[in-house]
Amino acid sequence: MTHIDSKAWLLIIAWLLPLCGFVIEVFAGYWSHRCPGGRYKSRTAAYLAVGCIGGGFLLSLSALISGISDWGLLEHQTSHSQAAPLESDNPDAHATAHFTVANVPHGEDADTGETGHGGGQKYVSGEIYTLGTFGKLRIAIDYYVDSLTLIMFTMVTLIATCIHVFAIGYMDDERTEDHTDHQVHLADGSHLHRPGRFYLFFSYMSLFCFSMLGLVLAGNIFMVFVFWELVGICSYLLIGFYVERRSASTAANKAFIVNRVGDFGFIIGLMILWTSFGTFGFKSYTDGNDGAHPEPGLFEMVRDDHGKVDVEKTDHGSIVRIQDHDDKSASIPYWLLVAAGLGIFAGCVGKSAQFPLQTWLPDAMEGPTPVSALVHSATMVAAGVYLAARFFPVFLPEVLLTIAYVGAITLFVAATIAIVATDIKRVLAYSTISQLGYMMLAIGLGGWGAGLFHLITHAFFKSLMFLCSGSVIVGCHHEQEMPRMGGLRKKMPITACTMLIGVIAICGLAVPGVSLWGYKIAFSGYHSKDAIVATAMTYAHLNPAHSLLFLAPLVTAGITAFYMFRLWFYTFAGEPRDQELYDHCHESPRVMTVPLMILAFFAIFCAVGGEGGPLYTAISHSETIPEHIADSAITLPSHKQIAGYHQQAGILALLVAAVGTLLAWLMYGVGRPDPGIIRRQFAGTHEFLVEKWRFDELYDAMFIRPVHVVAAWFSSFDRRVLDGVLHWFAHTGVVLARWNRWFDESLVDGIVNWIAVRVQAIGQSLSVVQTGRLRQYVMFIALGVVTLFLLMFALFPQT
Amino acid sequence: MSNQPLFWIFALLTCGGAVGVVISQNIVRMAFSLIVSLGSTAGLFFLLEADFVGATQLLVYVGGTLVLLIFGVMLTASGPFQQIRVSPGETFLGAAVGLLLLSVIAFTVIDVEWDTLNAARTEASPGAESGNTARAIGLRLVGIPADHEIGVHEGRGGRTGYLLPFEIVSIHLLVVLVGAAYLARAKRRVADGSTGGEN
Amino acid sequence: METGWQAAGDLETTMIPSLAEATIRSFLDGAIGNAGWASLLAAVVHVALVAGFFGVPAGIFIWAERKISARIQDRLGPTRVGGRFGWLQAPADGLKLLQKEDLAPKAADQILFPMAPYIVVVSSLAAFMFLPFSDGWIAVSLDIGLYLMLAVMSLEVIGVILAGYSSGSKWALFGAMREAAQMVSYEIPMAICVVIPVVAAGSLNLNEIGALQGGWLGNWLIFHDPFTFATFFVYFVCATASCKRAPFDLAEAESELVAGFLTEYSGFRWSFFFLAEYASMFAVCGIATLLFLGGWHTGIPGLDESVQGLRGSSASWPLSWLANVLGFGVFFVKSSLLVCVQIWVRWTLPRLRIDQVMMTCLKYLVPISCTLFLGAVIWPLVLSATTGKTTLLGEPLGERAAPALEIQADTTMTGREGDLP
Amino acid sequence: METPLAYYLFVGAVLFVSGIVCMATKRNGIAVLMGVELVLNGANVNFVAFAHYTPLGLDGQIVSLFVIVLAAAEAAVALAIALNFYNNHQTIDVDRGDKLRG
Repeated sequence: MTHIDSKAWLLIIAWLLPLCGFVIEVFAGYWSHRCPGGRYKSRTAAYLAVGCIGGGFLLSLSALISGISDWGLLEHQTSHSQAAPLESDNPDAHATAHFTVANVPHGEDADTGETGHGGGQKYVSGEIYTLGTFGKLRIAIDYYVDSLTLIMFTMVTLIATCIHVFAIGYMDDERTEDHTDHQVHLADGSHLHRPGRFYLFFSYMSLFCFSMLGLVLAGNIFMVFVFWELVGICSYLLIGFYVERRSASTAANKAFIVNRVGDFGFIIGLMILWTSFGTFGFKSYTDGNDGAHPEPGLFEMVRDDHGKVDVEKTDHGSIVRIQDHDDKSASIPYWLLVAAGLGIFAGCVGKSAQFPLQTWLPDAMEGPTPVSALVHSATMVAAGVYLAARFFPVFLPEVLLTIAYVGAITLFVAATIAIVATDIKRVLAYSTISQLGYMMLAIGLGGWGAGLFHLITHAFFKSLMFLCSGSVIVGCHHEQEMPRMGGLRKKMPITACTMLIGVIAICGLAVPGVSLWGYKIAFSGYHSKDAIVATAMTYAHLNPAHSLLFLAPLVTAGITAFYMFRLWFYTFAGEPRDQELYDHCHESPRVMTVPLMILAFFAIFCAVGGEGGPLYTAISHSETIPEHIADSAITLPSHKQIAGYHQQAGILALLVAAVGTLLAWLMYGVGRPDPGIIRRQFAGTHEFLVEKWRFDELYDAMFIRPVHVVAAWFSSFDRRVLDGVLHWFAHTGVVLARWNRWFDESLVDGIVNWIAVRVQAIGQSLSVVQTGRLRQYVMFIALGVVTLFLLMFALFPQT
Repeated sequence: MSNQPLFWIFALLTCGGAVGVVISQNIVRMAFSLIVSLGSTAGLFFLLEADFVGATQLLVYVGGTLVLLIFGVMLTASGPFQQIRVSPGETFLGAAVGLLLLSVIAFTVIDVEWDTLNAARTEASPGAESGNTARAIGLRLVGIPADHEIGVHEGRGGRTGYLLPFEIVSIHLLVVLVGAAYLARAKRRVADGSTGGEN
Repeated sequence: METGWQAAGDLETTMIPSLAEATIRSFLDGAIGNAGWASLLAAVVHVALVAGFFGVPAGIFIWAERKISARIQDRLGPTRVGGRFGWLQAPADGLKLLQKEDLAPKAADQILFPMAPYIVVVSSLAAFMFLPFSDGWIAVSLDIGLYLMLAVMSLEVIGVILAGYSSGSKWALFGAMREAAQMVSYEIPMAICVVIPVVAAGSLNLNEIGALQGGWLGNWLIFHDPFTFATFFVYFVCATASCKRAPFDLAEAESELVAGFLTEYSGFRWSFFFLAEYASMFAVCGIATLLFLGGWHTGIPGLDESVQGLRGSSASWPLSWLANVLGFGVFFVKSSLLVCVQIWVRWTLPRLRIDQVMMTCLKYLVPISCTLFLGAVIWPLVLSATTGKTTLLGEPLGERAAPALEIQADTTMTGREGDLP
Repeated sequence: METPLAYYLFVGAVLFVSGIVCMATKRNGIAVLMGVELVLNGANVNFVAFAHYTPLGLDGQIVSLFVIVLAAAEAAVALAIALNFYNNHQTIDVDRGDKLRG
């Protein structure tokens, strides 16, 4: 390990801190938590975990600040600053201007990419440790740090810190030697009693943070895969935290198995990439190669410095020239690269719960709420989006189109299901899926920055809402059904208030046309969703065949607003529906509300300035802007083009969201039209949605039943044929053994026994001499001596 | 000077004591006979000009026998003059075997021509008449062969000593003493309250 | 010292096995003319002399014990028998005991019971054979004289045990067993204590050890080094214990065991035990005198040298005889003073318990004596390394062994037959 | 005239045979030990006699010294064994020790 950049150092330490925490907690946790005499265990494990992740946050923050100063992350990229006057007074002019250059796409943006690269590398990459070299294959622990990594690190550690602190309060009832799980009913009607697993929870959380940070830090796709799986394991452990609950263990299994499907594609992608490119690395090392020509990474091989993919047509179909490679003629078939991209994306689909693998995420809400907040909304599911974004340079237009459609379908399907869900956490879960669909859509549409922008903002407000729901659940004594709540804002004002902030943020509501010190009055969600919708609108204009990709997010924006406000009105507004629940309800302690307020702050302000703001600017420094591929049917929108549609898209989205909000207020705030009547009128649709578009049934029919049939067939084959052969062998063995036994018993044993009997007889006859009497022995000696002498005299006389 | 009468006295006492040990049935009388026999043997050693061996015989063997005596008294203390008799047949058998052995050894002793050895000895060491062998033995034990008879014999080398056996025997003695003390240690019983005094 | 050293240094003369034998036997040889008879007669004379040295001091000490104990107890003691001081008391007692009936209990072992006193008295008497009363006045002068003397004295306890056992009485048996345990235990520190001056002197020959300490007081082995000084007192304690003297007289503790192994004895046989006890007191004190207190030397610088000068002129035997008589007187006075100390201790200190006796020996005296031995061995090495001398006060004594060693080493190196002792 | 060597050897033989017979006929464990002592002494007499009468010189005496020392050691161990035997059997009759097992 030669030289490692200071930012990388900071991140590596921030990455390893939770691992230390995990090791200490998991090995020493149980004992450290015994208090002398008291039945309560101490909070040491939680403090340790919070300390680790908080330290990680501080380190990440310093790394981010260092990155900002080193790379100038807050400065707009040269051509951007002029070409993207975001809130320009004259949007039409821009729009027309950009339509004219649409035929010659990305002329200016290509320069941007060049300057982005040429103006000093804005990433650091290097090796921490080589695990092994197997021929050409080199497996190492690498790091790859660019602005995206820095921001992801900061975001993950910040949210994780908040959630850890929140969890101290949420998991408090686990801090006992005798915890009663009221949701597990034993055969005798009683509830399960078990020791509290307070320390275990925090050790899992620490392991999760370690894995997630490792995933973000990874400098090669193999390491990404390793941590990808580690994240999956943590998810499995945390979903199944209440392992005694059947639903929890089933959900954990489901999450794990569904993820395997995606990972299968991931592995295929990995294999294609390795066989074709011979490396797993993202980009060449900047650290540690002392002047030598760095080994090129995947991104550099696929695209040149201008983001151009070198496609050639040959007799056997299109091929892609591998660039920056020793062998100038090295190439990869076009379709194979597409397959690799689809494979990688399949992994993202599984992890980010995209259609058609979205079914596991709602079930994952069986885990404790902080887990839902951290793992299943803010970070882990975002890992899929992160990977899709990270691998953006490798994705060819066909792949991007697939991504876009998957995202569009997902966001719509999930949003529709969320309308009818009644469990507060499930509403949020479907909302998460839907929002992840937005991000995927954005990436697929070429709105790389918009997708990641939304990833960050969504992480903040979604974790905020989950923690709010956790606060509600704790306050209502583990009641999650919204129909039993209502009017809680009086009982838990802070929660209600912060939740409202989150809801407004996700709905993308804003005050149109008014700005304060040059900034729009809007929460973070408005900016990011606006960016996506604008991208989609531009895309739809450029590729009219794919207009659906614009309509879906637009409509869903309204649906989102509807179901989110439905949730808020259901829970906090109106009159209490269950008086008893209401009476026992209480506001959560400070340890839980303070993280809420911190997250609320970020949910409001993290995206301030929108696409001109610091967050988006910093993210965009990592962007690879793809150059148009010659005979591709798809034209990706450029930044300039998008900027032209921004105004329109913003107004449209706001309008739709406002409609959704209004509808929600009418139905659930005012109660007119009565939701019950609507439900009855659209009973079929409602049932269809309640059953989650019958995906589970579909999978049951498509996969599970056929598998059962095939398995039954194999089982009968096993029983009839294989068992028969085995039985025949066994029978023959028995016959042989019988004969062998006869041989052993009669012949071998006969000889041995005969010898033994002889020996025993001799011994018996000799044992008469062995009296144990000392005096006789002495006598024998004397007699023996005399006999010897006499023999000697007799045999050798006169010698 | 003629030592014949002294030899006869000591020899008779030695043999008589030994036979007394065999014949006697009382353990203390046996021990007394043994002391007589061993003491007379020491006398024989003095006659053979082995003063140091004789003195050691007195000190060590008599000390050892003393302990034997104590044990004999202690372990047969259930009756004041307890005797464990053997059957006359056994006694006769033992005597017969003993006589047979004695006759064999006596035959051997008589059968050998000892005079040649005697002659060799008189030639080899004309002046070793003094019994003051203590210093020579001591030097020999620490590895300095001061005995002129041995020192000059060819094939033995000039440095014949017994330092190593001496050390080995010393360690051996120590080990044996510790071991014996361990073997014979008192098996302490748990003291009941009445005997809890100073001891 | 000069003369003494010269006498000791002249190996050929001092290493003659028995000086006194030589004189008496040569005298008789000249008178009778038959060597065999002469040596027999000389042996008889020696035995008579030794018996005299054995009996007379014992008698004196029996009387002295009575007088001293009486004085300690504020009495007069015997005053009538034989005149002023009752000096005939001991012979009178002996006479009385001789007249008594020789009793033996029925339960006693009829062979061992009468024999036990003889063993005691013979072993006690035999010890005197190796004790030089003056320069050359020794019955058998051996290189291992001290060793043999200790060996012979240790035989005494066999008689005691036999006496205790053969009496057929439990008191006697108890006493004998106690005596055995005590003797066997105390022999260990006593032997170690005896070895310490032997190391300093470099010889086991009591006559040589005595002769070495001539000159002046500083040459006495007790002043040889601090360790020998301490050793003297340890030895004295052990010696007292090995004589069964109070406060170590557990074998005959009247208050518990009637009279211990003496219970069944009376008359003549009883007096033998008594005689042997006082004789061995004198013997151990004689050893102490010889080993530590300069033997027959007065310790006064001029006097010792002139007396030694008388001895050196062996031509005129009456003069050397006179010198030896003087030496005997000095030796006797020193030993008697030590005996008187033993008597004094007996009438002053109360008796110990048997476990205290054993503990004193095994827990204290043995470790102390071992430490002293170690110190005495290291002392001359340290001293010669620092000051160049091997003693502080007197002339170096241990060098006596050095020339002999050198000669022997030469013999071995050259293979030449040396004329060695 | 000097005593012939054979006389000493005969004395040694008598000691030796007495020891053997003592071991063979006595049932008392202590007596058996005494027999052992006698046997060793018979050997010692031979050693010292040979040392005196042959060119063996001091070697014989030294070996006999070793024998004496080792006999003392043997006696110590044997007595300890006898004591244990007595503790276990309440007797020192060696014929009672014919169990051939713990």
